[in-house]
Amino acid sequence: MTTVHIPLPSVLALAAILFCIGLYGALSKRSLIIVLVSLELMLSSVNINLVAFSQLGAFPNLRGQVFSLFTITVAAAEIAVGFAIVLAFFRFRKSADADDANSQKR
Amino acid sequence: MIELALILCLLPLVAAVFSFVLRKSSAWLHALVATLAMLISALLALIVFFHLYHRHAMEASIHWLALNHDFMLTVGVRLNALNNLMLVIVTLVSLNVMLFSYGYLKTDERIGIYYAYLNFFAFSMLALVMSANLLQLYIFWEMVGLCSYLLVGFWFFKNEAARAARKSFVVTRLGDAGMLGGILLLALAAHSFNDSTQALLAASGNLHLSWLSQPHLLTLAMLLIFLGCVGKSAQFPLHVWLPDAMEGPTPVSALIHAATMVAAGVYLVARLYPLFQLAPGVLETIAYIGAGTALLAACIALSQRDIKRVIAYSTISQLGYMMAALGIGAYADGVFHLLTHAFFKALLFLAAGSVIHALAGTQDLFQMGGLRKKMPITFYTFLAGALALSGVVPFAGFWSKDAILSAALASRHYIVYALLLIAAFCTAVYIFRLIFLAFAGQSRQPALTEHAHEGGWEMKAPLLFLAIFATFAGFLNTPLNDDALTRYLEPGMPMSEYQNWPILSMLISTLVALLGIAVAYLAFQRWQAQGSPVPPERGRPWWIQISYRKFYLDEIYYHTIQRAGRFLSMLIDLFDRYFLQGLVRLIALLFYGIGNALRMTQDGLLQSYGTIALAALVVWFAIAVFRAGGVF
Amino acid sequence: MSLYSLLHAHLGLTMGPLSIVAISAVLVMLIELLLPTRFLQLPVWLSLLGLLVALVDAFIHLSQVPQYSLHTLVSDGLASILTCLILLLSLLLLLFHVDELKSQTNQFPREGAYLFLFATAGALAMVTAVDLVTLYVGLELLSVSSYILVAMTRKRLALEGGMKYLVLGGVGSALFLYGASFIYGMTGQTNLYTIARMSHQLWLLNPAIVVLSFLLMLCGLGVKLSLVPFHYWTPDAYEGASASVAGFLASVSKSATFAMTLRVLLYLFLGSTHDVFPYVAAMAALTMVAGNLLALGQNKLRRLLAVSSVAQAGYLLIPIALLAQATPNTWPLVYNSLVFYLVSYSIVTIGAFAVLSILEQRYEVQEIADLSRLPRQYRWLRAAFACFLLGFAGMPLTSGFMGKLYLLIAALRLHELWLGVLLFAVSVISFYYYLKPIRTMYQKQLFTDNGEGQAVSRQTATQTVIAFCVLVTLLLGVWPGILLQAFSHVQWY
Amino acid sequence: MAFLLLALITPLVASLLVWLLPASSPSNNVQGLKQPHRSHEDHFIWIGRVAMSISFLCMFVLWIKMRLLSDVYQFAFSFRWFQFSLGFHQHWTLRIAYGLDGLSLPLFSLAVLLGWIIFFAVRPPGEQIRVYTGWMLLALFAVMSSFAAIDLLTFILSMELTLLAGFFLILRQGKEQHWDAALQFLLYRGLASVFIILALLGLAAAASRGGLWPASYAVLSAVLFHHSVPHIVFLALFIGVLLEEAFVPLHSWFPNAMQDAGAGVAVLLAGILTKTGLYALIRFGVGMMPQDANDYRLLIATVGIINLLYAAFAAWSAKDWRRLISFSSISHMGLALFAVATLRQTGMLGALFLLVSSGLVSALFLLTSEGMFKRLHSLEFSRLGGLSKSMPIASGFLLFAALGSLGLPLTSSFVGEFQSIFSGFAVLPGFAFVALLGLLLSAIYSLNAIRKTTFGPVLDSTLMQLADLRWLESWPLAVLSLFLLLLGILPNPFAQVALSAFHHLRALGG
Repeated sequence: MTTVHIPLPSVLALAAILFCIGLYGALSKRSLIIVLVSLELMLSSVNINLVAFSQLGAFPNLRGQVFSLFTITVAAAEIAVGFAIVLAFFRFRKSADADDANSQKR
Repeated sequence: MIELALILCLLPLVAAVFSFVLRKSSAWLHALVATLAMLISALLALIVFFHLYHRHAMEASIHWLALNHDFMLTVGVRLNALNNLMLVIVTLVSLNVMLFSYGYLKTDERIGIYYAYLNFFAFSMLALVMSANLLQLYIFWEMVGLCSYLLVGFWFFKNEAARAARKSFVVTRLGDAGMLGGILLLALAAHSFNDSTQALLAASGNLHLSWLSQPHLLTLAMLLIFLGCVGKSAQFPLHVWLPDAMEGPTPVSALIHAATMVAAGVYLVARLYPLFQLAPGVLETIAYIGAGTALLAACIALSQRDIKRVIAYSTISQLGYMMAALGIGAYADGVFHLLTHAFFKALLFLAAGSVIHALAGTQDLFQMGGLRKKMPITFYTFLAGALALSGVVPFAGFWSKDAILSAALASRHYIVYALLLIAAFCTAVYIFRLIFLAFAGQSRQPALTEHAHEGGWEMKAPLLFLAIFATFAGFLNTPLNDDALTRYLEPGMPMSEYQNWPILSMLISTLVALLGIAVAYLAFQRWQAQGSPVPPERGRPWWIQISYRKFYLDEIYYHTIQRAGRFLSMLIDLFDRYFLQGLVRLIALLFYGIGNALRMTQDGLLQSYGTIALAALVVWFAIAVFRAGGVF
Repeated sequence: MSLYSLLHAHLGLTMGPLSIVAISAVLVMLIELLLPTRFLQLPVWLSLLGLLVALVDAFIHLSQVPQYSLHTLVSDGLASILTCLILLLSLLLLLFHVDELKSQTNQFPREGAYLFLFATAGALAMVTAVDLVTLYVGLELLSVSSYILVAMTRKRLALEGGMKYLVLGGVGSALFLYGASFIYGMTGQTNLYTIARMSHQLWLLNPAIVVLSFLLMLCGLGVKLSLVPFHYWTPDAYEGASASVAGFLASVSKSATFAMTLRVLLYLFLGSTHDVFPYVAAMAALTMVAGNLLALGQNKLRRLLAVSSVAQAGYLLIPIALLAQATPNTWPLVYNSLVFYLVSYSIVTIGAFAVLSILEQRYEVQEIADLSRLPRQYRWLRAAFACFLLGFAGMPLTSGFMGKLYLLIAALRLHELWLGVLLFAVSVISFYYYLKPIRTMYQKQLFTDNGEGQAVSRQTATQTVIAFCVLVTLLLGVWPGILLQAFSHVQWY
Repeated sequence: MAFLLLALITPLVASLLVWLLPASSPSNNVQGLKQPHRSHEDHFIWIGRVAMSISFLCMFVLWIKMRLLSDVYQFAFSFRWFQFSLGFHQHWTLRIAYGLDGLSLPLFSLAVLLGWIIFFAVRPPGEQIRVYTGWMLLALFAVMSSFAAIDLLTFILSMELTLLAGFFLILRQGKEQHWDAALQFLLYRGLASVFIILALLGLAAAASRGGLWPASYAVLSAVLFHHSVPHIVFLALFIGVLLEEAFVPLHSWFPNAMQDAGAGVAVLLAGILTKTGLYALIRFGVGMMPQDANDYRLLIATVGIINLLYAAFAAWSAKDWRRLISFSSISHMGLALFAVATLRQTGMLGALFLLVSSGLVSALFLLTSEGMFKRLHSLEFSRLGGLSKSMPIASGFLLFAALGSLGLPLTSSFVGEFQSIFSGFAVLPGFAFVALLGLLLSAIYSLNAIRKTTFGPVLDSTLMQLADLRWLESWPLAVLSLFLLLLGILPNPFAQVALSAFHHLRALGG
């Protein structure tokens, strides 16, 4: 079994890129589904960070992995709620676009 | 004596309160109370005068106000030669005016108020001349101004009266503001408001401030105080209020605007003479302003049509004589002229009042004529006053005016002398012009003069009484009785050095006066005899027009000072209303606008919310990078 | 973990109220599931009972010595005081939630009751936890429950508001978490106390990362706290939610998040306070100014209150910003002023929303101008609303004045005077919009008698809540000593 | 102490009473019907009258019991209130503390007197009596309490309370456009109190020793006398005072509020509320930061003189009485500010006299013109003229007020004016010469207004038929005039009391 040594900075960079993609998607996409997925992406990048730190960080320990477990669970709950709201919204408007959620615009 | 003085001063106040409270009661009651009070006051004044004739001054004060921990202001009474003399003058003239007023105003329904004001004036004037210190003097100085304001505006429903009242107050107030400044400066330097203390300090050269040495301080303060006198005594350039003040009832003109209040300026200069003497420049100024005013007013008086205005300008002119006298150093002569003038000018005004009363309010000289036969007493008393005014031997004015003229010669103030001499000529001309126009010849408005008749005894008695004074008061101070008044006023002074001059000076001034009368006779008696119609308003020769329009001084003031003031106030008003308020609104709108602009970003779109949040995030990080300066 | 250590962990002290609330939440959820629909109110009353028990428990343990259990939970001053506050606020909110349920015009879902409890449990976790993991779980528990609460009525505005809240809130959580992950990476720890001990070294070794994670966490929390410019969800969510939920967001959620922000930022960045906390000051200033300006032109009452809560968040951020200059000697000042203002602000907010709920249900008041429809015999209601608005504005005799004064004193004491000055300056601007409704209510020519308004059942519970809030507002305004005196004995950390 | 407490607490209790008593149900007043003369809310105003009468009587007792030449606070009492914790073992203990000295007693009395007069002279429309009485009593309590306070927070809270009460009074009592006026009042004075609060906190911080902040005036002035305070503190106070006192160019709220306010409110505004600012300047600026006040002497004097002239000119071109009154008040306050700048005992006395007499004069002006307004429904000069004919008594009072305003001797204004200028000549002669101009300008605008109102020909026949003031309307005016005269003729008792507050200025060479 060969251990592949991936340097920490690369992993962090991957996480950062993922995070930025997620951030961009969450904040600018029209489709609510994509927005929710982007949110998930951001949380995933955090998970990568945590796991990477727990293995390759200055003080490797298991806390990071435990933390990421919590994160995954909470993210699932959040996304579930998100989809429920999107669904209810869809029933109203027959649309899942964020553009249509603009009752403020008069 | 102090108690007597207090009583004589407070009696009119009591009468004033009486008249004010019972202002609805009948006219004779007010007149009776006022006259009685004034009679007692006059008697007391005479008692005080004679009792203290040969003695030193008396003074008594009580605490009034603490200015700080070691400066206590006092109020009190001072009785000295000058003050006692003034008390006598004021009470005597007042007595006559009080009586005369009843005849003049008994049909007016507000006579109660009138007497209240008049009595209050008498009180204030008496208190003024008895004041022990300058602040107290200033207080009553303002009080007499107030009474003048109220009495000029007595017939407030006439627009002219309302304006004249305001003008009289405001113009004199201008002088008073300066005067207050002067008084405060003196007091600050002397640490006392008492003028004798100040004079003592000044004499020893210890009157100065941290920022002003004694000569400068004295010059400044005395100039400022003189400004007050200029305002009150209607000297050029603040004389414009006095002719307008003739809108008041004529007895008021006699008392306030001829005999007493307007003389207060002269009185003040006389009172502060020790201080003025230490500021020779100021005295020179006073002399020239006085002489100039005397001539200027006399010239204006030459062409006026309104009987009261002629006399008013005459008053200004005579006050100029007094000021000039004080200015050239003839202290006693100035006061002497004040005394004689008080009597003969009050007489002239009361007589004029009698005429106006007889003609139901007409004051235009050109509509009168031929009144001599209808109103003999008025005519003869007026004539006595006119002769006194013109300075014909042996009437009162002759002695006092001549004393001034000769003093001017003696002190080598030749310009002053010349000015005063020309003024004397004009004086004779205008007053006899008045006599010829009003009393001589035939009536030009028969309908008007038909029913003219003398007033009742209450009007005749004061005329006669004053006529006696106008005729004989001059003998108080003649070479014949060794200048009694001068020695009374200036006990320590050596005999004047102009002993050689009087005869020549007397001759010149008598000649000038007679010449004036002759000119008036030639110009107006003939014209009057022709029975010419009332001349029109327009079409005068320009040199008469200039005099008639008072050298356009009113217009000049109106178009410069008054206009400028109004303009400035309008400007400030506009600035305040539009610029400042607008600025405030602008700032409010700015906030509101920014708020609204921010609110615009709240457009309900998730993406725009997100974009802004993202942008903010980026900005924060950018700031962090720059702030850390190389951390990133 | 041995049984021994568990026994000595004082769990009852540190997580007593939390567990009571959590357990009752689960119970209520189950009961609600099994209950026939006609027992509309039972779940709410049960929830109320649960909260009450928790509150009593919290009060009983209030003056105990701070305890630390499981390396996760503490019962220090901040935790216990905030626990009491949050429970009290939830209690009040649920009380007027009862009336919302009763109102027939409003077909209200029953789920509200236990969702409130879950959210409260989350809030309690946020104030008692000292571990990043627990804090995060608490934060999410609160947030997720709040998303549902906002969208619960399934009206269009509610759904939109809920969605915006969810998306932005999710981003906020992610930002916070991302920042936290770096902290973990550098220290290998998630416990705040442990990290606090290392924070000096941390700053010396990795200043860039520290700043990065600080900003990430600040912005993440900023979304939850509705700081400008992450506040955009606030007006929409407040407008969509029912009054009690909006009140919940503005009071409970905000109190818990502020307490957490204070604790987290202080502990994590203890070694670099001078360098990172100025960002908080800038954010506070921005929020105060923009929040107040935004409110100037608002015509809708709901949105007005929402934007005003943004502005108030700016005020509340001041004490945290002051940590830049504070020393351990002056920390109590920061804690005191923050908590005092939190109490004052939360009570006033709940009162205002309670009044608003009556107004909306009876008179369909939406805009400020609608306030003139209030019949004149409702002078107590008007007076109460005026009192709350004045409390927001910081007028004397209300708690808001004392709160702001204390903030100013703290700013002065800690040499950040400009923040205090700005606070008072924008407060003056805020007079305009807080007093506009008052003016409309009291304009004399607009008084008309238009009867009772919509026929709704008596809102006794809401009225009780209003009365209580008025009382507290005035009491704290006249005699802030009762609270400050208590604070002076509190060991905050 | 008991009397001070009684004088203070009565309006507060009465105000609470008014709020707690049930509002009488509105009578069946259909809109458009005339108000009946006696209203169902009349008993409320009687509460106010009784309360203020009690305070009024207490005020006399205070004057009698005042010990002269003692610069400690008399009748003092205090309750421990609460403390702000400032850190570990550091706190700021605040008290509700009241007491009077030579500076506060005159102003306190002014507030009581005017409050008392207001309730007897002004009667708002029937529907508003309850609200009006409630707020007015509260406002009076607040302003009395801010004069009598001897603890910082007591002062701050009272000052803020005037803000609140004043806002509601203007809002509910205005004639038209009251929202704008009320809002301006609130914003300007709100900003003013921000600055003043800042300055006061700065004072407390500057005087702090070992983490303990003092709050009582006595301690503050004792500590601060030997220590310098940052200049910013004084500047903040000064700006606050400018706003509070409606000094140019921060004065716009004042004429606007005056324009629309009901008579009682206007008296409150012009007579009392605009006097708190200068009080604060004298109390805190001169009393606690004399060194800073000395450093900024020129600035203060300049602002004062500018105000004196600017407001006088603005009053000259005012087109109605209310505007004139407000600007004349500003003008007088400008002179008072100048007097304060001299930092001498005489100047302070002058400022105090000016404050009191400006309050009295404004009240007299306002109440008299209100008598005219009730009959004419206008106070614009263009609609007035020749009122002396039909309303001699009212005209008399108006004239008297004008004379008071132009500083005629024997009124208290004169005493204040000459003291101010006298003191000015000692230290700031150049300014004092300019200040003399004020004497002239005040005469111009006051008498102008008089000429346009009571003098001159009667404009139309309606003016001829006006009824004069009744006895009930005129006796409050007589009382005001009496006080104005009394202070002008016998100023010494007043001055002696006031002087006792300015011992410390001697150390500065004042």
